[in-house]
Amino acid sequence: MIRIQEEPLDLEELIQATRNTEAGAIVTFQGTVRKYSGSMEVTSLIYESYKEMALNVIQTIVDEAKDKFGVLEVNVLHRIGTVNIKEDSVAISVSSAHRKEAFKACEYIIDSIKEKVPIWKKDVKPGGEAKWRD
Amino acid sequence: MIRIQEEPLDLEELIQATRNTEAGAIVTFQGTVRKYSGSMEVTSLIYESYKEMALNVIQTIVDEAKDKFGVLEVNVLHRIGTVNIKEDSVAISVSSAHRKEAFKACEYIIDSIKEKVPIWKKDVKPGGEAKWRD
Amino acid sequence: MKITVKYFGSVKDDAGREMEIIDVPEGSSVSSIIGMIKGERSGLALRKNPLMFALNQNFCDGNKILSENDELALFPVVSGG
Amino acid sequence: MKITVKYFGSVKDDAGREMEIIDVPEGSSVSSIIGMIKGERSGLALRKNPLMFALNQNFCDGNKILSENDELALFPVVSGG
Repeated sequence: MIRIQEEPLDLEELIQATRNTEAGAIVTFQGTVRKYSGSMEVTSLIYESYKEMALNVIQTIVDEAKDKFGVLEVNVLHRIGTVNIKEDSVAISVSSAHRKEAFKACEYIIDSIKEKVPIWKKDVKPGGEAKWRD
Repeated sequence: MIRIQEEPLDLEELIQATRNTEAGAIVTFQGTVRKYSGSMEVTSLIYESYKEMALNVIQTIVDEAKDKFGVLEVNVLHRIGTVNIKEDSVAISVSSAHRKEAFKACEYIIDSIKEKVPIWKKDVKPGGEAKWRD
Repeated sequence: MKITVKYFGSVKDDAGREMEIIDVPEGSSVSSIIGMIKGERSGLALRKNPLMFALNQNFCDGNKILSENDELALFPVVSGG
Repeated sequence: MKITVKYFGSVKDDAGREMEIIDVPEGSSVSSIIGMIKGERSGLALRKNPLMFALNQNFCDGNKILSENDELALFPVVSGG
């Protein structure tokens, strides 16, 4: 599954979908909102996406990762809209026969998402003011 | 939390405990039972532990990882007894400010657990015969 | 011919709109149309941060020639994850 | 003096028991006691796979001298995870 959604991410569902009878390892990455953006305090982030393109780019990244690392299942959820501190903005789960490949593929996917997927974020400061992080 | 238990591992609880307001990343590793042990088919694994020592060794590994990689939260669950195909035998969840450290620490911990923690497993074959994997 | 232009993130604020349908000469390149749009929208012309673009939901070269009904997107450097 | 010996995994099968309390001479080293146990349990003596050990829940050197009430554990190469 590859989804971009406003609802909170369901990790349980994500991981269940990643299980595979031939998998000995599942590696899951969650990007979570931290209370600092650099040295500035934030209360939440607001994410916006160019959704159709973002889904295509994530699919391409997933296909590359499967090809490159021979992993079994890959599932990706990305949240848009307001995401509060400690909540997940992105979650990626990868299964493979052996653990090395799952770690490598999962890290490759999040690195690529940060570099290529058309999604942007705004820092929301304690006063309520929101500023794009360009 | 560090736990060795017969009950199925609760990933939701594990990940909740790993969240931290200063974390931008959570990396979770699950070791899952696959239907092959080498080329031989298995229906489940049976795990046995030297529990008091295993808990101590895992604690030492977790302390080392926190020290080495500066990560925020680390939680480890290991299951003993019968673990069926697709179920988790071990789950490790690590949070950190930035993702590189969480990936490294999580991989370090599972590598170290496989090398040092006094836990052993038996392959259970389709006929029901069980054989220690030494 | 008509093309659709979509704006995202801070580029949307700079452009003062989310999307528009504009008329462009046949044979126009992506870069030339971005130049034309900047000429009309001072917010975009004054923008200091980088401007990225995509054509029909794919990253492309600025020399690419536009076709009728193309979807051109302008946006900031991505920051997903 | 008395010490407790615990056996795990296939070593438990080879020893035919999970644990026992045995009497050992003062000043005995871990290695000498493992040798003594092997002498009494042919299953352990015939074991082909490696035998690991720990004293009071820590890996230790075979030269370590045992004390009253120590817990010596014998087990196969670990395979957690």
